[in-house]
Amino acid sequence: MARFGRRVAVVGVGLSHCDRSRSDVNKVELANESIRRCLDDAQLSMSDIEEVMVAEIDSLFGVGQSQMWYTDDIACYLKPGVKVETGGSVGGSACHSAVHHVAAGACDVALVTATSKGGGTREPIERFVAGARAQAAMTAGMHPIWDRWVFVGPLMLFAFMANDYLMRSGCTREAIAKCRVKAAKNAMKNPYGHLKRDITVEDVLNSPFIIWPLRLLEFCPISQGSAAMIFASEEKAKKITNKPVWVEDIVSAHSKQYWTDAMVPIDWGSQEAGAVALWKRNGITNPWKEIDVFEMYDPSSWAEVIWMEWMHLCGKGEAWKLVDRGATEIDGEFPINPSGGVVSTNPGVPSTTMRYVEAALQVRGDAGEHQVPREVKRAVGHGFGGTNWNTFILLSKDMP
Amino acid sequence: MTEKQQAEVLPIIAGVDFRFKYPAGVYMSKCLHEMKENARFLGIQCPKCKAIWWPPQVVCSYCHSETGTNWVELGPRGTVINWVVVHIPAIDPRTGEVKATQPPAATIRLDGPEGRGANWLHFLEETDLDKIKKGMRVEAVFKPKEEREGQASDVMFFRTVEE
Amino acid sequence: MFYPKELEEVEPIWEEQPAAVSGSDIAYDVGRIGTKFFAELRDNKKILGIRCPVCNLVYVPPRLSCKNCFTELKEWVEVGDIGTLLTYTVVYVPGENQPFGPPYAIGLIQLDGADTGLMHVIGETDFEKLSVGMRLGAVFSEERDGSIRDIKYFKPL
Amino acid sequence: MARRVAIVAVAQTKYDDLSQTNWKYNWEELLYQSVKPVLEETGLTFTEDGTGIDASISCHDSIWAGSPFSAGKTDDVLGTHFRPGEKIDADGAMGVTEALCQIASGDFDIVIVGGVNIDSAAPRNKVENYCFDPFYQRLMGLDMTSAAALQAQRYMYRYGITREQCARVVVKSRRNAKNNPYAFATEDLTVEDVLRSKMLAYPITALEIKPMVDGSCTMILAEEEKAKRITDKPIWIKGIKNCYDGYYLGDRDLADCKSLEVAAQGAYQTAGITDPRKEIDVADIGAYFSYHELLWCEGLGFCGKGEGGKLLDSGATEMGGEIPINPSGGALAGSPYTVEGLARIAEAVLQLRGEAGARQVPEAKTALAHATLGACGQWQQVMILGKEI
Repeated sequence: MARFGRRVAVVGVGLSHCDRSRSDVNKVELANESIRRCLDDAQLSMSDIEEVMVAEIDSLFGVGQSQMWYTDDIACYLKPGVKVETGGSVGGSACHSAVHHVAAGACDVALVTATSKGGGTREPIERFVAGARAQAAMTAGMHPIWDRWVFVGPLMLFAFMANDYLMRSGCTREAIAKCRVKAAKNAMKNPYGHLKRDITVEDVLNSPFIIWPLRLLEFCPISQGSAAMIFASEEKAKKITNKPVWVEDIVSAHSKQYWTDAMVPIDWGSQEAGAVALWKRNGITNPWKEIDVFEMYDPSSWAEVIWMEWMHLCGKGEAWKLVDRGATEIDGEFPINPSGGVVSTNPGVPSTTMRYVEAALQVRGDAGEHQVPREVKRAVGHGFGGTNWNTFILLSKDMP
Repeated sequence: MTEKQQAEVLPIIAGVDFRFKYPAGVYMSKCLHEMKENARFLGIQCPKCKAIWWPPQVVCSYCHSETGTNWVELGPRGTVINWVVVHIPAIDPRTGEVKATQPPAATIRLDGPEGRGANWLHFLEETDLDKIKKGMRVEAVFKPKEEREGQASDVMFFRTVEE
Repeated sequence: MFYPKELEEVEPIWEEQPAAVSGSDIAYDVGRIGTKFFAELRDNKKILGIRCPVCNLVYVPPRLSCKNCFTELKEWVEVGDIGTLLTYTVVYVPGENQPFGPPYAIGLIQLDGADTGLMHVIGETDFEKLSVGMRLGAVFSEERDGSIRDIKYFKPL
Repeated sequence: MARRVAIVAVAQTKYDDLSQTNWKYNWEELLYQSVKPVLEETGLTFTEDGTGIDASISCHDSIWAGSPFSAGKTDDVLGTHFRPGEKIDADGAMGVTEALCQIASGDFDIVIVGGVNIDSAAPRNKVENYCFDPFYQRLMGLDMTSAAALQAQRYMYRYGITREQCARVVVKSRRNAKNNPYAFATEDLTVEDVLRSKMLAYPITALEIKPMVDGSCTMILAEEEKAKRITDKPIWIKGIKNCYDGYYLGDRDLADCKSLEVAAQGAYQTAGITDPRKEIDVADIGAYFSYHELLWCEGLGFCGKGEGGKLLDSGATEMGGEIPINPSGGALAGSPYTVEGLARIAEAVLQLRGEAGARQVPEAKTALAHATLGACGQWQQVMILGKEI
């Protein structure tokens, strides 16, 4: 039985070119770039779009109530819309909103747009300072009195989780480095990837510590880019495309406000709660066998490995061994992030939308060079953001 | 259009410099006063699921019960559970100041009743990475009373103690 | 009193902090279209608009997309530096990013040849004499750095 | 919509200026003051097995809270820990739309929506300036008040609306607010008081803008069967639509409110309303500035274009008139940002439940709740609520 009152499908996707700086366009023009690609992909015109869901984090990206400025460039003029903000997972939350609106019958065709283009500074960017600034900006999201003064952004969170995993699982640093190299190899095949570096395990292990025990190459870059997706009702989807990607389920699981308490023992309960709900609700008993490709929001290679365990893809303490033997490579038993993941391309706001887009492309068989060499029937996209908020989407080739 | 014009892309400086007043709220205010006046950690324990909330908060995140006034004393000693060392210049978002170095940060389980929680992210006095171990016992070192401002930074760091 | 008495009676603690680290020094990329507009303003004191061939509208400031039909706009047109006041206000209170100290007048000016109004300051005027429909002309700044303030203000003609 | 959805409980705090108590409560403590009453009223708890509240929506504009991911502050009191959540970064009324769709889609049966803001903690004109694009409008020093002044001026010019008519809206709002225990600004005013108060941006004076207040509002929405079980006074959502206008103020004729017309027509169509002035018994509308009420009345189709002033003069919008507008006093009597639209919906629910006390509109069966956001009302939402299914 379908989960929703009406079936919903992905009928179009679009990504912008991503780079450290996209100074050739302003914020709204960058959003426009992926929307045009998305409309072309679905062969629709702006008048076919009935609602627009905007994903943004205003406090990080320099304009308040940014949905207002976006309006003209995102095909939203004289149309309804929704604006969400859930940190890095916001690009996923906006998709969930679109799915809900289409499934509810509020509209038949909904567009999701997610863009990241922050303000820069006039000063020349020294090594690390750009990153430190980004971390500080995100630290501003922590509790102003309790956490801000000691916290160094998500970087610190991932360093804590790395140390915890090192102590608990007996994993080797090589395994994590391999995971990073896998991401780099995949990103080279992805036309929309940002960091396309031919790196080796040694390069990763020799890169400097940013926060011990986390190394520079084990963490994601800062990118600017945008992503867009169109969701449609069953009837419309069948008219629009002969390759609809069906939304089987969406799940979100959020978490409490203080990170410091969640950090140790590293408690990834919301990853677990979300994933378990997704597996259970859809009768998936062994995700490792039943899911063909998994697009995970991996701000760090450590996250990818550790969350595999928390998402019940494998047993506790086993993930690094699986990664070590290449099981998550593009042609492995369980491909994770054939796109290169967030660790290669991280525009922040659209990062989750990109996971969903990549999952949809894999199901459609349209991922080109980074298409996994197997039949993809079911794919999962995952998003992470804010104070450990998680979103999941289960996409499938067959109509639910 | 000149060649120069064709190649250039302009930036516009148009930031807004705003400062907000962030309230601690009644629960955290009480806890901060207690730290300032009596150098004591006053956490709150969920009457239902026994989780300990540090800093204290109005509702238990786990079971959604009101925490009420079920105060419990925590610390001043605790156990190191996890730690990291920041190698990049960290910007203090409160001031915009760049801190070139900072001591190792650790998560410390404050002594107190059994229950989930009571962890605190704070600095360690010990800077030698080889000497920091999981399970290490530490104690909070407060600023002198007259310098305490009713902030989390009234505790300067945690010092290693032998037991 | 909503909370227990001992809490309601606690002396409140609050802290003032910046909301973001970047503060007032953020540089925003204008993009190619905006750059062309500002560069013409800076170098040649010309105000450019962009035409939508489908809707036959000239937009000032220029932009990438027509909001009505989503056509990608490419047709640049020069509009006049004289226009008609659509509406105005006089700002009496201090605020952020104000081009002049208060009181100062701002208005929407529909430049000759444009179909939209441009937001700008009205200078060299007696506030009492401002009226909707009056004609205004641009006064350019002597030092121009490629921003909307390269037009110093519009003055009544 | 695929399923019928009702609002089964609402609660608000008394809107007040927290700076007077040195910002006693933080966001979650302020929000909990309206969460607790709705939980107690309905007896619902946060459960995973479909017997209680299934999901939460937090409405929290991060620029007004001064930090990204600001909705995290409300996670605990809205029961979002390890559970489904969504964060709306706009007016709370959009959160109600979202809850409605979540329920109508069949994903959830019961959803809680909460909104909170501490306006007094934020530097208002700086935050508002930050809402404009950094190239063309922000550098003119614009804030929402000066933008509104441009609209007011254009509106007065096009339709001959007078400053006195605008001022009378404030006088009416404050008078109605006297009967609203949640309202903040309830003092008696005369038209002269309003016109003579400090000029902010001509023609808008200090008393013609929404006062700075803090508070929260929470409501629970449920699907048909459960709604009937939870309460004997469910209030049904009959129609809802929102709409964006174009961004640049210079692109719009500010004397019109196109997006409101579209939103209103959409909501009326779903609710089966053909003559809004006759069929709607009471309306609570989002008026941040005095002239808003007059202009929005036109957009909502309560009168013809340019007749907002005449409608007010006729007394039709007074308590006891043909279509009482803002019996709560509206935003001019004090509603925080982001809670603004939620508070309008809450008032409509109270009116339909017959729980509005001294400001009760007798026999109200159909109510309209309106919300707006952005410079000069760029975003508009209209919601029709009904007592009967």
